[in-house]
Amino acid sequence: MEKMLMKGNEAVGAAAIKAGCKYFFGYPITPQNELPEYMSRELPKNGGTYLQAESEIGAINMVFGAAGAGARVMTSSSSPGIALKQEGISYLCGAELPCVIVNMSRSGPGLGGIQPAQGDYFQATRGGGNGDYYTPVYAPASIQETVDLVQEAFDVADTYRTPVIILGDGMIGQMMESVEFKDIQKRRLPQKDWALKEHVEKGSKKLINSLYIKPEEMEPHLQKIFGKYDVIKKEEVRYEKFNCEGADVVAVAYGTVSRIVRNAIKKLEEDGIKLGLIRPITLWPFPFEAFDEISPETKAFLSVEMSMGQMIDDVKIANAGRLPVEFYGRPGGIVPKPIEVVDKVKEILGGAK
Amino acid sequence: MAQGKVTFREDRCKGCGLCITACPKQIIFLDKNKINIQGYNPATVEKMEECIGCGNCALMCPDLIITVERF
Amino acid sequence: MSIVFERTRGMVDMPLHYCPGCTHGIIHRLVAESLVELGLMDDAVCVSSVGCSVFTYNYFDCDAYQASHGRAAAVATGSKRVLKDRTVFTYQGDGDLAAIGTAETVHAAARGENVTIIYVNNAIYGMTGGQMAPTTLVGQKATTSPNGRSAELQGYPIRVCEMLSTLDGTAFAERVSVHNPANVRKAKKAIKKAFEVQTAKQGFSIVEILSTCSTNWGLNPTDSLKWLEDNMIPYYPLGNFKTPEEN
Amino acid sequence: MLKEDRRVRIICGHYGSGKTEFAVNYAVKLAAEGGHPMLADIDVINPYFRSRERSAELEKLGVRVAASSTSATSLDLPSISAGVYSAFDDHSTDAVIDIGGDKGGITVLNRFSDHFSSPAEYDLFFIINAYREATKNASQITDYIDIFENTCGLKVSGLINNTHMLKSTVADDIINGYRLAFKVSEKTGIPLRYNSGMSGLYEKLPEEIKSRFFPMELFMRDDWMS
Repeated sequence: MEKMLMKGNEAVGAAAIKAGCKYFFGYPITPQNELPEYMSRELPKNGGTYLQAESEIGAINMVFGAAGAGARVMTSSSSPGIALKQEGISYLCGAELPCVIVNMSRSGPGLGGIQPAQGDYFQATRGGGNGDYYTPVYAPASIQETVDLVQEAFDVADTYRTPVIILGDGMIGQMMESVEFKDIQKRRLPQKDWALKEHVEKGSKKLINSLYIKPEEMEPHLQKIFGKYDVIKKEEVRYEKFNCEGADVVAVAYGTVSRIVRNAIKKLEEDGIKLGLIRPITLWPFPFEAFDEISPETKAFLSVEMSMGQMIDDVKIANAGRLPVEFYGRPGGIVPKPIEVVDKVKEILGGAK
Repeated sequence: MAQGKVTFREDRCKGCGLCITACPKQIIFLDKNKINIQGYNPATVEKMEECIGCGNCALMCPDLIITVERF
Repeated sequence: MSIVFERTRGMVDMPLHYCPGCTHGIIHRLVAESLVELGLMDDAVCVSSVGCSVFTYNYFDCDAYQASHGRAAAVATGSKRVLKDRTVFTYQGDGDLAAIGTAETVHAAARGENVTIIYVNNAIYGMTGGQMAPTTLVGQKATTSPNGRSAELQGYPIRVCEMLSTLDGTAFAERVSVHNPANVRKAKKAIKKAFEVQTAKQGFSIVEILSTCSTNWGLNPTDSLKWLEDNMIPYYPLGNFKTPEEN
Repeated sequence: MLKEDRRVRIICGHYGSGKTEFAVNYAVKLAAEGGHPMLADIDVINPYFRSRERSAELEKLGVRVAASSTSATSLDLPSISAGVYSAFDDHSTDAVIDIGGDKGGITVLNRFSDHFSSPAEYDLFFIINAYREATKNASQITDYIDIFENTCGLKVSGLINNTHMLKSTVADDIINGYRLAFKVSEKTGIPLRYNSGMSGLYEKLPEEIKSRFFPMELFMRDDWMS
């Protein structure tokens, strides 16, 4: 496929179809509507089914039904809609069902606003539903990366029997960029022998379930799930480290904000200041290892977020008290300008060098 | 009139008595002299010769413990 | 000597967890017998709900899901869209279906989702201890309507079959009861018909079965049957509300 | 050059083709040429990247902006301002109407149908970007044009080749788009009105494109965007 221009939301749809997604259960909410619209148009052409649910809750439970039947399935929403899906996400985790859930996040709490925000970091990485669970969370920073990660997400979901979240801020959903559909490295995926099949094998009653009423059964169930999490933490952590060697300050930023930080890096270079960037691509598992090697020149970490400060908690855990951890955030739907980051870095360093 | 025979899977009986209400011959009763392994008085029939094999008792049994035969 | 009645092979041979005299057991049996007699048992997919019937998946000898509270119709939708040739049914109580799951139920019906809903209405929340249900009768006492349900304060009970039969997507809706052998026979006919509607891909089918709750009604099992007949049937009239036209 | 166009210029196209960027540039240029431009943003499709986000800048450059009846630029209610009527009714304005993408976008135009006066007053410009999935070849584009014309009852009166790859656009991209737009023009008889592109690319273009080149500045994309 040649290079073309795509809006983030439609690129997610195209990537999902390329990854073999056959079912999509949607519900409208800004700023992700182009995705269900794209799927309603394109999935039937590719032998799939698009269904608009009565609510986000309906949609995520339809995902539960389809995932339990072994299908590659996706749903998407934006922040308040993802909040509604949390019940279902918890059940999907409990029943170990693979699926991909897209959040093109906007500002909150409450109805918030429709402009891009990163206030769903906690919701995505700490589990917004009940109980002990995590979900792998990918945070793409460009439409090309979105296309690559969506395809990867389906494989990761199937490999570990877990829901996987794509956390793009609204800007990733709405922005237009050039993309190319490369054939991604396919994983060797396990058979879905646990799933309900169209043709029943006699004497093999299958159950899709998250209910373990006896504590002595629930505990090993959770230990098994967390065993998988240990593997995910070892195998699936992804991040990018840029310009960190000898950096005066190392910024930590994901998604759209990481692009702004890159721009700030260039601007700061003109003033002789070296700003590094750690860009988590997986928010869970968080790339703690990226913080292991810090140059002696580095004076502080700077978490830059489109929120009041959520990822900063993980940055502090990763930093383990070694350096000051500073914060710059624009919440509420405001996209920070590179110059604001430049000014913050200069402030940390006590003015221009 | 047809002759019937009912068999109770006694250990599964919960002694709820719904079969008693359904029996047109009123021959089922809870055996107060007996306690099953669950600790209930199980349902039983003494005058089996009066059973007509209608199956009503089994229809009303919520625990699927009744088998009905007719001859 | 011939066997007129024996345990259906559609149910796993294990004791049911229901209280003595709870008519859930009768309804389970009718569902299993219907599926076996229609030759659908092996292909069936049961979606269990939350409420007293939460363990339904253990009892039916077929594949199953355990759905979250109220969402069984949505789970069934997702499942049936993938497993188009299997017989997908939910088994839900009145709290699950007619309170928290109202939206999922109404919209599955409106879409004409080709699934069968087995809806057990006993006018009370059994699992959580006898609270007022969306189907609790006016005047009926429950732990959250201690003086009896008041229409002024708590509104009116929902007649699900009547409501759903107004929707074009609903192909079959019938209300039955299991308070005596004659009605148990009729209930089975309705359940069988509902599954046949699904097999014929005619759309959404629901059977509402009036059921008892001796424990939370505070009546012995025999008196419960009588209470159902005297109090529930007048408000929830039995009968067919919708059936596909024969062609 | 722009004054040769008809008084009400409606900018339509596949979403993501660059309609808004073109509309904003067009209005600014009209102001510079001494016109009285009014930019009516009736995009109810996109929540971001709408011309109303740039109202303040545009007003400074002499462009009147009418969009939503609410003052918030970031609202996803349609709430079209009644001020948009003046684009149609006030014959002293040079109107530029920026609509949302695709059929959904052009459908909105119908609610103004009783304000359409003589067809001679309208230009319906169709934006072509050859790098968009649904407008890669001539038959896809003519299908789009048919759907648009049937939806709003107006005829597409001009094609705009706005083929680009954002900031990485090179002259060849514009040339490729020109060939495609030219083919559509031959097939449909609709004139190719402009070839738009970043002003810096002008020197690298062949003469036939230069003559109808519409130089653009990026109003809608922040400097960190690609």
